[in-house]
Amino acid sequence: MALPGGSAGQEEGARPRAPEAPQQPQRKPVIQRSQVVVRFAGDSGDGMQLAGMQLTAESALAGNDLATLPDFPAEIRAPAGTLAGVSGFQLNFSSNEVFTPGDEPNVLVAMNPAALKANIDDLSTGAIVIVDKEAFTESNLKRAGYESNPLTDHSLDRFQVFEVEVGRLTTLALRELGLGNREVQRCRNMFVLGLVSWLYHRPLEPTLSWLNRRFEKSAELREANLRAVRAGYNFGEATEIFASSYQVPPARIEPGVYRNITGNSAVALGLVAAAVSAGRPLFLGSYPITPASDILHDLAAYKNFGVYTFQAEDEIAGVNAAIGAAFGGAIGVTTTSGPGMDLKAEAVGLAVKVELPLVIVDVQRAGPSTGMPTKPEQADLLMALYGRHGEAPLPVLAAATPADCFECAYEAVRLAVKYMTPVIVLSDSNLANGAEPWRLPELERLAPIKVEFRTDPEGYQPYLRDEQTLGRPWVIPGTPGLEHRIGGLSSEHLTGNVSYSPTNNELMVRIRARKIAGIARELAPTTVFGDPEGGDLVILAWGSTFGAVREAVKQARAAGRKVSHVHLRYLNPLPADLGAVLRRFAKVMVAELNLGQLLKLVRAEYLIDAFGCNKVQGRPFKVSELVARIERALK
Amino acid sequence: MALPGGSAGQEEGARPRAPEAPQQPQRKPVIQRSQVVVRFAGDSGDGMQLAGMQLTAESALAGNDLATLPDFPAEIRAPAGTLAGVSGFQLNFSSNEVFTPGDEPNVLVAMNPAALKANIDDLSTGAIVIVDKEAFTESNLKRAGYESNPLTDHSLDRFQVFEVEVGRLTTLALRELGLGNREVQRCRNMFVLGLVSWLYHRPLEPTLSWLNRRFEKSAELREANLRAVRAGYNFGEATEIFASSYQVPPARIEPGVYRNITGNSAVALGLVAAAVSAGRPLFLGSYPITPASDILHDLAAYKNFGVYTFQAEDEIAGVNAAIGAAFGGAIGVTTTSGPGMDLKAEAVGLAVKVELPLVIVDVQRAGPSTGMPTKPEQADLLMALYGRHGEAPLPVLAAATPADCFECAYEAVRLAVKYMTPVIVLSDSNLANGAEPWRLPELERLAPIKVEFRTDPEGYQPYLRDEQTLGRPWVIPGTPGLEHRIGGLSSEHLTGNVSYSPTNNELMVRIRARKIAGIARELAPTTVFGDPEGGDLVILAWGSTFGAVREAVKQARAAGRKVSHVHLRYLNPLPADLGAVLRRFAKVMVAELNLGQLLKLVRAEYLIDAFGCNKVQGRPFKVSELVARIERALK
Amino acid sequence: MAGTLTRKDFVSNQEVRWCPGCGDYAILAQVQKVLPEFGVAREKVVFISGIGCSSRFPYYMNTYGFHTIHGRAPAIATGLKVTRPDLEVWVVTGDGDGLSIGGNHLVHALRRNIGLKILLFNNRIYGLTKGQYSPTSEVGKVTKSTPMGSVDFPFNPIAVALGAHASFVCRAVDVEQKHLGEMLRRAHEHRGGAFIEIFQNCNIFNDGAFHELTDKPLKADYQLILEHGKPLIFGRNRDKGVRLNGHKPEIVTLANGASEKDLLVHDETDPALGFILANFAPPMPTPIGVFYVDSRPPFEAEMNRQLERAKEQRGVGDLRKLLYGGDTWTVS
Amino acid sequence: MAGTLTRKDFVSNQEVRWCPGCGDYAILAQVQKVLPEFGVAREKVVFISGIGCSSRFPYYMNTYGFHTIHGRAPAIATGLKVTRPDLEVWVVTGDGDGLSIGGNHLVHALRRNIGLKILLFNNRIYGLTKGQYSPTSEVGKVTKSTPMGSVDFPFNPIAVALGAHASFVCRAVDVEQKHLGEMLRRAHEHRGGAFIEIFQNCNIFNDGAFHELTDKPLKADYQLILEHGKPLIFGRNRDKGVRLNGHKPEIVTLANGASEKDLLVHDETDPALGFILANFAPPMPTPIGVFYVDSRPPFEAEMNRQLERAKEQRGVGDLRKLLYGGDTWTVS
Ligand SMILES: Cc1ncc(C[n+]2csc(CCOP(=O)(O)OP(=O)(O)O)c2C)c(N)n1
Ligand SMILES: Cc1ncc(C[n+]2csc(CCOP(=O)(O)OP(=O)(O)O)c2C)c(N)n1
Ligand code: SF4
Ligand code: SF4
Ligand SMILES: [Mg+2]
Ligand SMILES: [Mg+2]
Repeated sequence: MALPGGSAGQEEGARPRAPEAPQQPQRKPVIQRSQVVVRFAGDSGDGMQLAGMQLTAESALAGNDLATLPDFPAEIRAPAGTLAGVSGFQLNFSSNEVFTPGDEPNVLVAMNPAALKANIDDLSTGAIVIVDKEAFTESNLKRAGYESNPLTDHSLDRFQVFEVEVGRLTTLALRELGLGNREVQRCRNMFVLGLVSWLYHRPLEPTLSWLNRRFEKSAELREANLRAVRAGYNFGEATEIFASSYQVPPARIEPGVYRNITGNSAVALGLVAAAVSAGRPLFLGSYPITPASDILHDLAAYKNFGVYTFQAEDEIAGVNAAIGAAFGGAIGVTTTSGPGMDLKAEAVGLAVKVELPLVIVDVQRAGPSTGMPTKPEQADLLMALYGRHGEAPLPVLAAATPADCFECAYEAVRLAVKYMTPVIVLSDSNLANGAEPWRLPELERLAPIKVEFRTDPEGYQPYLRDEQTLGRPWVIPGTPGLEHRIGGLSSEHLTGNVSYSPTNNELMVRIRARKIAGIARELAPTTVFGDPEGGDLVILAWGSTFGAVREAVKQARAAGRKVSHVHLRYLNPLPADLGAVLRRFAKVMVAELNLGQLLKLVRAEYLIDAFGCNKVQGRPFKVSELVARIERALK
Repeated sequence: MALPGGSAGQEEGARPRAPEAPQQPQRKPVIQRSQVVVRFAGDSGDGMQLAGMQLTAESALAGNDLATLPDFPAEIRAPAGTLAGVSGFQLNFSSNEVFTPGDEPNVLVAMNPAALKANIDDLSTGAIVIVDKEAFTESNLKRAGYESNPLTDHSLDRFQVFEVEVGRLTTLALRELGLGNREVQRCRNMFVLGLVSWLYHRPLEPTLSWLNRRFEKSAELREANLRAVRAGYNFGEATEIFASSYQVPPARIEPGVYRNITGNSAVALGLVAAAVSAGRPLFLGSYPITPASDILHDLAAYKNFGVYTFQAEDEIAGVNAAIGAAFGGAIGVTTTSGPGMDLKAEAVGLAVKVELPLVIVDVQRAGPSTGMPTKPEQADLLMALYGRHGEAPLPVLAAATPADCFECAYEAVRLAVKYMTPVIVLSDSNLANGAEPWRLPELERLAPIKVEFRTDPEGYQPYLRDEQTLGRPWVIPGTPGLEHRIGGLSSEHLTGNVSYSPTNNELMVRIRARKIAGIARELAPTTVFGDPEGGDLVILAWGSTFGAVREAVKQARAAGRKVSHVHLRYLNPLPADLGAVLRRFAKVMVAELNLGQLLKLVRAEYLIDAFGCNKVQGRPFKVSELVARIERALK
Repeated sequence: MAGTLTRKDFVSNQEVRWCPGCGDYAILAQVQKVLPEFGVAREKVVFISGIGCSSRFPYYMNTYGFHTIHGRAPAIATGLKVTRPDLEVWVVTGDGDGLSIGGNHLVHALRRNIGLKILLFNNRIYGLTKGQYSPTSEVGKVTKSTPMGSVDFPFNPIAVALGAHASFVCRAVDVEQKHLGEMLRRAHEHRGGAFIEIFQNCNIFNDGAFHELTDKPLKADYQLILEHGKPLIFGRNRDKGVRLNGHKPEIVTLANGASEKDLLVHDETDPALGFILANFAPPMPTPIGVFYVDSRPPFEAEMNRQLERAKEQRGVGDLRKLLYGGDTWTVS
Repeated sequence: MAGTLTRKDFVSNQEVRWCPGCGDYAILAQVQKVLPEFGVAREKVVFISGIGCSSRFPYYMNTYGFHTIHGRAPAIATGLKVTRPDLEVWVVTGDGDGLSIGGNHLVHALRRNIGLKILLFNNRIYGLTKGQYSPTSEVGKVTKSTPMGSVDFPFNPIAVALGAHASFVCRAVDVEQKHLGEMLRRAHEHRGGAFIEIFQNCNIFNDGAFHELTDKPLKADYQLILEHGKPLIFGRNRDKGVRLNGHKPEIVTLANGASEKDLLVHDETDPALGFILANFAPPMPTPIGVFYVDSRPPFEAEMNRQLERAKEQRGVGDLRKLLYGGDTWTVS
């Protein structure tokens, strides 16, 4: 997926890639497709996420561009077989550039009736539905709330339904291993992965080598999983059930080294990379919360990089500990989601006031209050900007794609230490759990992050500012001769001593505001996808809506519409040229997963009669929705 | 002072009042003045607040319109005699309508060098300065940071300086009572109060009767204070020091029963009045914080009204306990200032989601972070609106004057129970501690507050809404047959059961938004002070800036400027006609004590190129500043 | 009415959504079993919880219920109980909800002696967020957030409650149904705040955390059931006892010369003894039952008494007098 | 350098702004007196505070200092100490700051055994906000927020710290300068987190709260100075002692037949004894000194050891390997 303003996968410069030879000879007729969307669905315990991840790896090796979307069940593990317990994973792979996980699956793999029921409405006529026939028992049907068996009541007639006895076939394949039934049933996901891999000519190597690594310590389980995946593959080829298979040729992809990455992992890596660049230890103060916890988990594994992870008693302690670490010279970071952001407000205000560097990552989820913790939304933007008492401005960045989370996390650290300020990074649960191929950055090209603690007592004052950035000097305890005190009370220009002087207070409030506004100086000019000179409509968007908006704009443009896309990474300060760019368009539509938050900012800032395209369903935009909305807007 | 849109003190309808006969015969020449601004200043322990309050009471009885501004020292009690320890109280009394405590005192009473130093720059040439000569000792001068004695170094030549031996004269007056020196010195404030009362023909009765009440239990101290105040009064008349005295005729004031009231006391009374109207107990969950603590203190004294005050372990517990009380059917309230607001965000979001009534009072102080806790600012507006994750709208009201705090608190309760929503009331430290004469409301005229708990199980659903208000039914535990569960997770329309349905979520988010927006229906049309048909400039303002803006607009209009004033009580939702009203003016200036927060809202909402008039000095606007700003804006 | 209630009356129509095998089921079952026996009308019962697997509890009770936000249940329940002392307010919380983010509200509710019945489901793990260690997890615990083992020394919830001077402190085990039922009854009957730590097995993320106390062959040797006025005896042959050596506890074998009358006799009213028992660590057995009780009056009773007293002393508040009663003047 | 420091080196240039007569002055004086004796370089010393009168402390110390927000000092100090174990980090807090809003951070810092030296200035009142009752104020206290007297049962800070299993718990009195100095030294020398409750007189809002412990004629009869290994003796004639009756303490008069060897001997390492002492209430004397010490390793040491171990086991982190090391593929 192309990053906004980035270069990976942009059409110019990308070269065709040699197609890989299929794994095993295929004898049935082969149909060419340019794009396929597969969704695996089953019980939480059915291993659907793993199957999906492996199909992703295979597709990456097959040279396709791709995007994924895991869909976890609500927080509590529901009883097996119920709708509430359904876990899904969707993969879109294509020979073209891919921007979203796809609106409608071409293939649904449903491991039980609940998985079928929860997903069938998303499919269009003619889609392939593969079900584990054996799971359609009386009791499972009842648990899923089916009155009659959909496999026999003709309700699925408009789809191509393939009933496979997954359990029995898997059991057969593993017969000789003498495993217990529970272990055998756990391999069903590999069987269906093998089957789908055959159906779309996916190379099995990534899966086979992953299984070898994963079950390094248990030869038995390794063998079982390997057999299951091969059995599924061979079943596709051997049986009469599928009349044909499909091939999706490789996409033209920018050369480089790639890996799959989720947004949460990318945040963790971006933070580590920044800390390494800065030459400072990283300190994460955090408290577990869906969907941000994995950043904590990931970082906890990087101790050999000098990464401290502190699971605090709550979010307040998490951010405050990070501030304490920053006072001591570490890269202080805190990660959370909406409810945790609420709790951090006071401490973030302190960091603004004492001007210490700090990075706050908010992986947004659907709200308000507890809301839908596993579902995405973008409704924390105004809180990021204004959710603290007093005038307490700070930079706010938003990541557009899972891989972009790396860039944003890295950039946040850079800005934080350069300007001595807290920085908020907005992600969301789409990005957090969604994966995409990430072209690895060349380390030499990462922006330098310079940390120079002042040690010279000559002329030192705690609030003596850098003329360029207006940042104050970072002096850490342990430095002889520079002992000083900071605090949340209003403080005197330069000396930092407590001061109640009215004019001094105004001076300090305005300097801090100017410092943050001044960051706009170093932002790149706004990139317009579409018609940089202007046109009928521009869609302004931010965050994880990037893919859907870009794809929709592409489709509309292909249909001749003069529509463009501007995607913001910096929500505060806004790019200096943004107003001018937007004014080139007859209409400005702000697309976001909230009730119109960036919209408010843009209207206030530029007095442009922009309008919103909004959704608050705990779901991303569908491309088709956006295309329809564009048509409506152009009427 | 005239309330925005209210009627007290408005020029039409107000009748002249018979002047009171002066207390004692005055033989010196008497000069007429239409307005006088007096400031008492001394050490924290010098009783300046009491002297100021009593002069206020006397002036009220004298029939003047008036406004006051106490100015407390920074939070920690500084050592006696230092600048940091200076406490001040300013009173503006007039025969005209008064809107502010006055820009520049005509009289400064300074009990020591520090009090002189801290205040002298606010005086204009010719002002009267009364100092306690005895306090100008070497050591006190040093403590105040004076290099030479201002009483002798001619630095005060442009003022009328009166050096009085306050200590000695008070001692003389109390000689026979045999009090210790400490007690005697404590009466110095009454001596200067007597002196100033003589100077401006203030009737002493209110002070004398207050002293009688206050020292009911100690005849000795009562006598001492009575003697001191009389001694001061007589000293003015008897000595040669003052050549003349001044008379300020009564103002034309709307008939009614009046009392002096501070904003914090008015909030407390408004809440009690609302709870009484609603027929429900009031529960305050609060945690002490400057400048909001007095609301807690006041309410703690109203237990016989069924008022529960719970001093919680922190602000989080305070608001949550209030939510719990509301769940049980009480009027749940929480009071705080900025830093405490930060901490309440998550719980307020819960109240929005579960739709329980709740009133949150934010007595704003200068920020960010700890800032200047005793000083005013209006920089919590955007936080009130957006300081929670997710889409969590709620009504926001702001009080314009101390007395208006009563109305706003009352109205907040009314809206909260009518619409089943949390409501934020914004006050600030100006209003909180400032006092003004309050024309007491006729109880029968208070808007009715109807609380009807549903008890009928027939057709009951927790989220079955009132068609008009969209509020859900308030059902309290203890009601048989209506047992139900509520919570922060996304919940189903009507049933309130936990639901992850995407479209249901959007439905609920939008219904809640519509419910709050719908409150605009019951707002009165916007009142314009000045030219309702439009003009060159309108100043839009909110909160405690009311008086200064109104006075400045009056002055500018008197000078022929076509400038008007619109003052908002409802910040969310905004009045439906506001855009139309503003558009009638060539220019719109938004005056507020922040960097432009209402300004952002107005620009976003109406796409009007409004501009700001801003100040963040922990001080109110001066009328003169605003007048100058108006001139600049009209150029 | 209240008298004729049965278990079914307390079962809501919501599907129970814990993992199969979760200890929460056993606790729910016991609560639903004993509540009808208390003779409290169903509409007078309220369950308030925070966030966590355990905090789903209110949805399954056909009473009034409020599933609030993480850690805040004791604070919300406080506001309710203070203004509505007529209600029986139960709080359900977890080791994370109640001791991590909500630790402060918990200890303050306990010291104030708010008349809440607080059930802390201690599974020594964060269940809902999928398996991070909690403030009661043992040192060295490997979880998602502690791949090299936790270095946090854990809380002992009983000791924390005693340190906060809770007025009723006890411990139960999810699967010891009868004992759990007794503890619930004791909590219900206690006039004031009751803290009940319930060991609860999370079979997904921390299976077997309390297996010594629940596995048949082991438990007799590891469980010490506290009974007021009775000597501390345990062991599958009830041949082991606890004796104080100075103020230090030690195990003695009854056969070997030590007799029952040498043994420490449990005294629920002694906070020091409660603390000694709370600190029992291997090789000492794990006590379950009531550690400590005192009978100081509950907060809400005192608070409401003040309101009553104020009414008696000053008369029921009269709004007109309040507004018009101070220093007023009349302009006519 | 460090060795030649004097009191003056630790005095900052800021004017001290407590009320004249405030107990905070005495504590400041003693801290400034003993710190130079510890031989820690001034730049290695950090004072972190929350909000309150007491929390102004850092401004007056010529060391590194951070006056943070209400209740959060232990959390901020944790982040600093964990990443900078080379620093000597002192936390200054009040009974409101540390036990009301900040209670949770305090107990978590103590259970984790973060190597902070936490001074809790207990004046049993909110000083800075002008006189509301605090979580350590006695029941019945009349303050601005409790005109009819408080109905909150107070915390006993020592018991709270013991309940949280702090590794060093002691109590001192503002005006007992020598003893206070000793306690500061003990805290400094303790390897791990130290909790010091300091009784501090707020002469403006709660004057004389500890007068029995500070007034010359009374204090000998009310103060019990704890010394490890020594019997508990007090009284102006040192003729009163404390004996255990079972596990319940009682006062005996040494003249009347009881002899020193019947007395309870203080043992700092026994948590149960610490808790017994913490709960001493009239007529028992008020103990000051060290209640409890244990020597478990501090959190920051263990945490940093994990980082070191990770580096040993996996090599110092190589960014290229980290990014490029997983499942990658190359497009060319
Ligand atoms: C403010 C906030 N922070 C974090 C979370 C995420 N969260 C929900 S439950 C939980 C911990 C649950 O652990 P515990 O209380 O032990 O309950 P269990 O699931 O084990 O029953 C966390 C961290 C949240 N919902 N809200
Ligand atoms: C979030 C927040 N809430 C409330 C306050 C107001 N406040 C400041 S200090 C304080 C209590 C001080 O009491 P204590 O900790 O005992 O310190 P002392 O002044 O007695 O030394 C309070 C309530 C604040 N600054 N911030
Ligand atoms: S995760 Fe653990 S605690 Fe939560 S429901 Fe499952 S078994 Fe129970
Ligand atoms: S108010 Fe009390 S604690 Fe605060 S400085 Fe004054 S005497 Fe000390
Ligand atoms: Mg748990
Ligand atoms: Mg205090």
